[in-house]
Amino acid sequence: MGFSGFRVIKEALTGHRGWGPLWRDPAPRAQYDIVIVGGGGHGLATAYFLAKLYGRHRVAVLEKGWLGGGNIGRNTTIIRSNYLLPGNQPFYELSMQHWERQEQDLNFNSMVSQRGIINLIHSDAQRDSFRRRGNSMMLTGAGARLLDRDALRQMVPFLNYDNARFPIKGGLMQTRAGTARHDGVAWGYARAADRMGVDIIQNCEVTGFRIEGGQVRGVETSRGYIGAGKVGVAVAGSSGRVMAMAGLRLPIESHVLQAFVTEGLKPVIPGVITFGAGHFYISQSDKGGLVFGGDIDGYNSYAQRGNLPVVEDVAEGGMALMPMIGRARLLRSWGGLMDMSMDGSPIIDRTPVEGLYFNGGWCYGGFKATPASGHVFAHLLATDTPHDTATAFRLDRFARGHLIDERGAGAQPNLH
Amino acid sequence: MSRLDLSQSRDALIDRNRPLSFTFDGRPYQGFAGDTLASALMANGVQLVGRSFKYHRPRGIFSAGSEEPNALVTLRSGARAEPNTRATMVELFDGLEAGSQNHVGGLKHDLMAVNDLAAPFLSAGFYYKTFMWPRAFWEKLYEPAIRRAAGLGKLSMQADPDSYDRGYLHPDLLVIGAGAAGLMAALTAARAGAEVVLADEDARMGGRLLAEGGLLDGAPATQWVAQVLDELAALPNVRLMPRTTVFGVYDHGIYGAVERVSDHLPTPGTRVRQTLWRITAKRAIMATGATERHIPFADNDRPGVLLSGSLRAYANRWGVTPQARATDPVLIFTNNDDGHRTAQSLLARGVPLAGVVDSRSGARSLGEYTTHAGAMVTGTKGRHGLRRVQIRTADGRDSWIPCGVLGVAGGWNPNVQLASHHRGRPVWDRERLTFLPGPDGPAGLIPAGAACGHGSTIAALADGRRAAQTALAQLDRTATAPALPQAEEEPSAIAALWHVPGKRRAWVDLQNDVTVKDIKLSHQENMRSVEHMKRWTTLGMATDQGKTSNVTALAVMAELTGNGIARTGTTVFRPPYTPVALSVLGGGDTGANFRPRRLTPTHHWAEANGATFVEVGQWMRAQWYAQSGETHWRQSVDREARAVRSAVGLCDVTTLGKIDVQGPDAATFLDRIYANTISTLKPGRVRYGLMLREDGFVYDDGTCACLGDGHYVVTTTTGNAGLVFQRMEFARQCLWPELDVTLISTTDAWAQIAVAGPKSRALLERVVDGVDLSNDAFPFMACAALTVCGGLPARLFRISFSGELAYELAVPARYGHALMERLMERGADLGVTPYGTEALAVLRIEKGHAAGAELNGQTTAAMLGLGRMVSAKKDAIGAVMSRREGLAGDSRRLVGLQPVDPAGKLPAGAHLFAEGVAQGLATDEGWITSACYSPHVESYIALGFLDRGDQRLGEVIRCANPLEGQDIPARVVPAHFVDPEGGRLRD
Amino acid sequence: MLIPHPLLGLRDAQEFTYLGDAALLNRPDPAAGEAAFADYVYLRDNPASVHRELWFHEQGDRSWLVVTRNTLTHEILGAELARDVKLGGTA
Amino acid sequence: MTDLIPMGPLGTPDPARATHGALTLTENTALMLIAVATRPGTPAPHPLGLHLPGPGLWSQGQGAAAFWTGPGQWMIETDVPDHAERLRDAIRSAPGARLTEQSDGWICVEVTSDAGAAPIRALLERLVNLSPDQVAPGHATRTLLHHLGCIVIRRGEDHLAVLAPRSAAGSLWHLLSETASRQVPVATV
Repeated sequence: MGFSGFRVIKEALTGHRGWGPLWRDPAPRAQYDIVIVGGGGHGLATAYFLAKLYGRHRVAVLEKGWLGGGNIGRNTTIIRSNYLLPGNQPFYELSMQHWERQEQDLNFNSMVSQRGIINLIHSDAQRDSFRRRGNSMMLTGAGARLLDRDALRQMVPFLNYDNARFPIKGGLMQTRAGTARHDGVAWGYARAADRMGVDIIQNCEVTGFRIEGGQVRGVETSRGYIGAGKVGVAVAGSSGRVMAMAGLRLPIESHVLQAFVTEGLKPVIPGVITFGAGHFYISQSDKGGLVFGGDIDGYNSYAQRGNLPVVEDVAEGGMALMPMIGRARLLRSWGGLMDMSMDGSPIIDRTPVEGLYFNGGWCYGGFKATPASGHVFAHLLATDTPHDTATAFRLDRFARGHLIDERGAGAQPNLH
Repeated sequence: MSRLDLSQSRDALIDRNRPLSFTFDGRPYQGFAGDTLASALMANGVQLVGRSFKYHRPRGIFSAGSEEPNALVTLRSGARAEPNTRATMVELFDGLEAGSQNHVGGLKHDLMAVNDLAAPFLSAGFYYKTFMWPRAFWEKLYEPAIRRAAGLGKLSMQADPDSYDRGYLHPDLLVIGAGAAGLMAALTAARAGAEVVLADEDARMGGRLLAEGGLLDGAPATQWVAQVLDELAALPNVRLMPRTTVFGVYDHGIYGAVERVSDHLPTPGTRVRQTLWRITAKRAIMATGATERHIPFADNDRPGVLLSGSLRAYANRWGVTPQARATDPVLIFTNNDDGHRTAQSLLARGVPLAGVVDSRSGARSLGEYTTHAGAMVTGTKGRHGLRRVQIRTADGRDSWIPCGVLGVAGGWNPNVQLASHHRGRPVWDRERLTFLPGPDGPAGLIPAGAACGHGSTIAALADGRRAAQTALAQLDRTATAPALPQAEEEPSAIAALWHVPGKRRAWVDLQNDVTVKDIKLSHQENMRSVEHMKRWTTLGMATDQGKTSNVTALAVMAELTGNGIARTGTTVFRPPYTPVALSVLGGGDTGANFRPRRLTPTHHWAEANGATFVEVGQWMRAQWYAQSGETHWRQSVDREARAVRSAVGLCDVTTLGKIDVQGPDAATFLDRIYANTISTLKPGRVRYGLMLREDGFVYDDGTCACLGDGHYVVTTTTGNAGLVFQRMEFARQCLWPELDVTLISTTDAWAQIAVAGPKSRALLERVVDGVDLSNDAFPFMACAALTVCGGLPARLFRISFSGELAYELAVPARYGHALMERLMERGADLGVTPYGTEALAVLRIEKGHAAGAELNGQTTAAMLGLGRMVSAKKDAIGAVMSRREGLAGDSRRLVGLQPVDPAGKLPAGAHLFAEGVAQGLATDEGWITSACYSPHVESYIALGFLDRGDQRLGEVIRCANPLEGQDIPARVVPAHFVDPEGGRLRD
Repeated sequence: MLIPHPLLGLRDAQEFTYLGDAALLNRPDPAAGEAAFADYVYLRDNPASVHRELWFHEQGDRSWLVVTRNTLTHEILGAELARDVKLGGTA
Repeated sequence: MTDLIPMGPLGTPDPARATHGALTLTENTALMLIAVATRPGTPAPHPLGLHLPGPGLWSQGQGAAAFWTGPGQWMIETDVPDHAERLRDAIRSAPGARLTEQSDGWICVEVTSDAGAAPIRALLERLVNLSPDQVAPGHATRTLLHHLGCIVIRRGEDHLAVLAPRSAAGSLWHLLSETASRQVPVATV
C-alpha cells in the first residue's frame, strides 16, 4: 500500500500495525540479467530506472554493508544544475528535472526543497567567468540569475559585506537548486525498486569478478557466486578497489571530504550559499542544523575521516563569511570517500571487459547527480549506447584529450 | 528551596560565603560560587527547565554533566547569546542570564505542546510518507511550517564580539579526564618526569570523586584530590587544563581540545573567550569516565526523573536535590547496586527517601530504607513536575508511590567515544553489560578507569596507574608507582533491564522524543541496522549525541531482532565529543585580516595618490587613480590608458612572480620547463616564454631574462607565482635531479615598475646612470643590470605588455616608493601618469595579450595562436600530451570582437553564435574571455575564443548573454587593436 | 597529520602541499609517445593500503618528499627526499 | 650614492616598535640577507669562515649569522654593510656557490623578552605548531604562522626573530602584536 497523508492518519489511529517493511531482504538468486555493484544512491537509482524505464526486473543490487550507507548518507544534500561545460550541464539539468518529480515518481518524500543556491562573486574576473557559466545554464534551460551586491544583500543580509578580506560583489544564483533529504533519496529508490521486483541484497560484498574470454559472467561475493548477464559498478570511493578486481586502472584517486552539522537552530539560512574564496558552503536542514563543508583534505584516503586543519579552515571560512554563526556549535563531523577523477567530471561508460560497465569519478558532486546518474547508467546498461546527456563521460577521453575540466585545474584530483 | 542545610552538606563544594544572583526566564534567583546553573536552579526549586524537540513535553534537569539531553538554555543575551547551552555545564557567575528555549508562549504553557496530542501521527519517519501532494505545497506550506517548528535555540544574528586564539602543545603524555583514573595516571607520569598535560571538561578537577562523597584513606575523597592537584600544580613538567574538552582524536597523536578560558566570567574582558588547542602527544590516556544510562518506562520523561548517579552528585557536590519542595520524598529505580549507593548518600544528607525499586529479585537494602525487590516502575504522574510513581511489585501488584524525584540507575556506559574516532568499534562485555573500547582504537591512546569498565573508585585508581606505567614504558621511561589510597569496594551486580515493557510511551532519546515504540516501528519497517534505526527515528542525533540513549536503543533493537547486542553493534562515533563553538574552531581573524595580504612597495604612495585598490590573489593592487573631477571609474581608466598610448605611464608590476635560476644546467632546465626554446637566449636578452602543464594545456606565461651565463630571471603571472615555483622545484628535484640548477624566489626583493608609452625612453634617460638607451644600444627585448638615481643597483628590461615602447625597471624593494616619486617628478613635463590594473587590462586587450581570463587552464597554445611556440625539436613538459587529438583538433582560436553598433557593449562571459542559428549548447561556438571600452578604438572591444576564429575575420556573429537578456551582433577582427605590425614597441 | 621529514623530523602536514602517487617520478621518455604519457598523467593504482606519494614542503625547506603512507589508517611508514629516490632509481 | 630615501616594509621611515607585557617587538631594518645555494651534496662553503649550519639550525659567527633554508641552501644575515660586501665577494669566489640578494625580500621582527624564556615560549605556543626542541635556541626554520609562511629564528632563550616576505609585513606585524598583546590565560585549579 502506498504512502500518503491519509495512510499516516489511518495507521496512527490503528496503532501503526499496517506498516510493512520498506523493502524485502531477499536471498540472492543464482543468476540475474543485470547485477549492480553498490547499494548507494547511484546503484539504487540505476536499478529503479532499469525496472521503471527499461523493463528490466531480473536485477540485483549488491551492497557490502547497509543500503544507503555510503556517500548518499554522508553528504551536504545539495542539488543544483549550475555547470559550465556542454559535457556536464545538460546531464545535471536532466538530474534537476528528475528531482522536481522525485516525490511523485517514488511515492516517498525525499524532501526536495528548491530554496536556491548562490555562488558568491568576489572579483570582476570572477563575475565574467560566472557570467559565462550562467549563460551555459540559461542555454540549457536550467535558469540563472546574476545578482549584484544590493540584490544579494536583500536576500542574505547577514553576510560580512563591510569588513571582508574578500569583498562580496554579488552572486550567481540558481533558484531551482536547493537540497534534498539524503537518506530519503536512497530509501525512496530502494523501496520503489524493491516494489518492482529488484532484489536489494545487503551485507553482500563483491570479492571478485568472474571473467571468461574477456566477458564478465558474474561476481564472487561474501554470500557466494552470483551470475550476471551484465555487471554495472557504481561504488563511488571504492571504484579503484573494485575495478582493480577486474584488472583495470582508473583516472581516479580516492580522497576524503569532511562535512559538518551544527546543533539545531531556528531558521536563519534560506538556501545554499557557497563562498569560493573561503572554501565554505552552507545550508540549513529542515531539522535546524547548519549543514556545511569546504575543501577535501587533499590526500589519498580510504579512512572515511579527516583531520583538524580542514575543520579549522572550513570554520574560518564560515566565520569570515557570516560572523553571526560564531555561537552555533558544531555537533557532528564526518568524512566521505570521494572518487576524484582527473578532470573533475564523472565517467559513465563500458569497460574493456565485455559486459562490465562503470559509473564513477563523481568527485564530491555525486549526490545531486543521483537521479540522472541512475537514469543514464540504466540507459547504457539496457541499450549499450550512452544516453544523449552523457556522451562525454567516456573512459577514453583522457587518453584522447577530450577532457571535461570545469575548473581548468588539470590532472590533479585534489585541485578539482 | 531544596538546598540541603549546612550541617548535612558540610563538604559540599560550594562557597556559601559567595552568593551569586542570576535570572532564568527573567525571574531573579540566587546561587553560590561553585554552583552550576543546574544546581542553582535545583536549589531554587525550579524543576521545569525546557521542552522536548518534537512533542514539546515539559522537561527537567536529567543529568549533572555534558550528557544532558533536557536542560538546554540560551545563555547570556545580545550578541553573546548562546543557544542550546547545557545548564549542567554552565558555571554560575554573578548576573548570569539564562532563558528556556523552543516554546511558543511561556515555558509552562507552551502552545506547541499540542504536538504531544498529535504524537500518534508523528511516528518515526512519518514525514517520509506524506506532505507530497500537491507538489507545490512542500516548499510553500509544509516545509516552512516544519522549519519554523524545528530547531532549538535562536542565533542572535549578530557577530560574535569575543576573541579566540589557537595554541599548540607537544607533551609526552596527554591525560584526558581528571577523575580517579586520570589523576592517578597524571601523578604517576608526572613523578616519572614526563611532560604531562591533564585536561578535564569540568571547571573543577576530580571527576566522580567530587560526586561520590566517599572516603579515600579514611578522609573525604575531595581531600585526596586536593593533595594530588597541589602536587601536580607544583611540578614544572605538568600543565593542568581544567575547563578543557578534548573533542577529537586525529592522526598521529594529534588531539583537538577547547579551553573555555573565560566562559565562567560575565565577559572575557581582555582575555580570549576560548582557545583551540592542537595537542600533539606521544601518548594519551583516555580517562573519560562513564555515563549512566536510564531505564525507559511509561512517561519516564517528567521533570523530577533523573539519573541516579547525577542525583547523588547534586547532593554530594552541590548539596542540592531537585524536589520542588524539600519535603517531597525521593524514589530510586535501579537494576544494580549503584542505585542503593545513591540512597545511602541521600540518607546521609537527610533527604526523605521513599525507597528503592530494584528490578533484581532478592535485592537488599544497604541502609534504613525500603527496597522493593523484583519490582519495576510502570508509570508516573505530574504535569510540570513528578508527583507520583507507579510500581509493579514482584507479585504483580500495582501501586502508586508519592514522590517528587525519581533517580534511575540503569548501569554505566564507559565513555568510549574518543577511542572510536578512528572508526574502531567498541566491543560488548557480557559481564559488565557495557561496550568497552575496542582493540583497534587510535594508536597511542590508552583507555583507563571507568572508560574501560573499571568503574569503582579503587579499580579506577589502580587502572589509571597501570595505564600511565604502560605509556611510560612505551616511552622508555621508568616509573616508580605511587601508592594507591585506600578505598572500599563498590560492587555493581547489574542484572539486565533495558526497558520496562508497557503500552504507553517510554522515552529512550529524551531530547529527540524517540520512544521504545518508535524503535519497534523501525524494526517493523525493516529499518533494523543500527544506522537505519538511527536515521529513521533520529535517535542519538540531538545535541547530546545520544550519550544517554544509544546503547539502550540498540539493546531494544537487539531484543527485537534476537541478534543480541554484540552483533547489533553501535553506530560510528565521530568528533566532536561534545559540541564545539564555530567561533573557536574558526578562531583568530575573521575580518580584513582573515588571510594575509601582500602590499606592493608603492602601496602607500598609491594610497596617497587617490588609488582604489583591488585584491589580486594575495595582493592588493592599485586599480585606478581617480583625479579630482572624475566621477566615474571609467573616466580615470580611459585617461590612464590614453596617457600610456600618447605619453608615458607608470604601473607597479612587483606582483609578477620572479624566480632566480642559476647553475651550469640552467638553460637545459629552462628548455624543459618552457614549451619554447630558451637555451639560445643570449645574455642581456629577454624572451617571452610559454609553460604547459604535463597534460598539454597552457599553464602560465611570462618572460625569461638572461642576466649572464647560467643566470636567468623567470617571471610568472601574479596568481601563479607560487604554483610555478612549486612545479619548477618538482622538475628540479623529481624529474631531472641530475641537472645542476638552483631556484630562489625573489618576488619580494625587487620593486618593479612598468614605464610604458612613447615617452618612456625619454623619462628613463633622466634616471638611469649613464647608459645608452637608444634603440640600437638597448633594443626591444634587451635587459641589463645598471644603476639609477646616482648609484642605486637596478635591472632594466625592455618588454611591453601594452604594445607601446615600454620598459620594466626593478630596484631593491625599499626604494620602490622613492623611485615612483622620482619618476613622477622627472616625468611631469612628459605627462607621466600612474595607471592601475584596469588600464593595464585595457592596454593588453587592445594589444591582444592573453591574461588570466584566457589562461584559465582550459586553453591550448594553438587556441591562443601560439601553437608554433611548442617546439617539436626538444623535450618539454606538456609537449607530448599537447599533440593529443582532442587538443590538436580543438579549432577554437583567440579573436578580437567589435560591436557592430559602435555604441554597443560587449560583456565578457557572453557565448558566441553564428548569425541566425538557434542558440543552444549544440550551436555554441565559443565565448568572450575579456572585454573593455577601448579609448584608443573608441568603442567596446573584446577578446574571445571562437571556433575556426582565425578563418572568420570580418564575419558578424552573435554575442549571447541571455543571463542579462542581451544578444549583441559583433564583428570578428584580429586579436590586436593597436599597432598590429608591432612597430611601436620596436622603435 | 605529521610528516616525518628526513632532515627536519616530524612536521605538521599543513606545511606541505600534496601532489599524489610517487609514480609521477617516472616520467616516460618523450619517445614513448602519447599512450605512455596518458598512463603517466592520468592512471593511478589508488590502493586502499600502502601508498607512496609526493608531498612538497612548501612552508618549510621546499623539499619534495616521497612519503609511504597507509591510505586506510593514515599510518606513515617512512619518508625520503624525492631527489634521493629519483637518483637512487628506486621510485 | 643614491639620494633616494629607502622605506621600511611597514611603510614607515623608522623601524616599528611595540611592547606588550614582557615582550617587545622591534622591526629590524638594518638586517641584510644573502641567499647562498650550492649543488645539493657538495660541501658547504665557509664564506669568511662563517659556518653554514645543518638542517633546522642557526649559527652565529663574527659579524654575521647563517641559517639553513633547504638542502644546499642557506641564508646569511648581517647588519654590517661592508661585511655584507665582503661576504658577497667571498661567496662569488666560492666554487659552485650561487648568491641571490634577499635583503629587500623580507621583513624581520625581533621579539625579545625581559622576563626570560617563559613569555617567548608562551608566544611560540600560540604561533607555530613546532615542538619546543624544534624552536630551541640555535634553531631556525621556515613554517606557517596563521596562514603566513615565515621563518622563525630562536636567537636565544629570550630572543626570537620572525621573518616574513616583505610584502606581507603588515600582516606579520598584525598577527605578532595581536598574539603578543593577548594575555596568556593562567590555568587555575
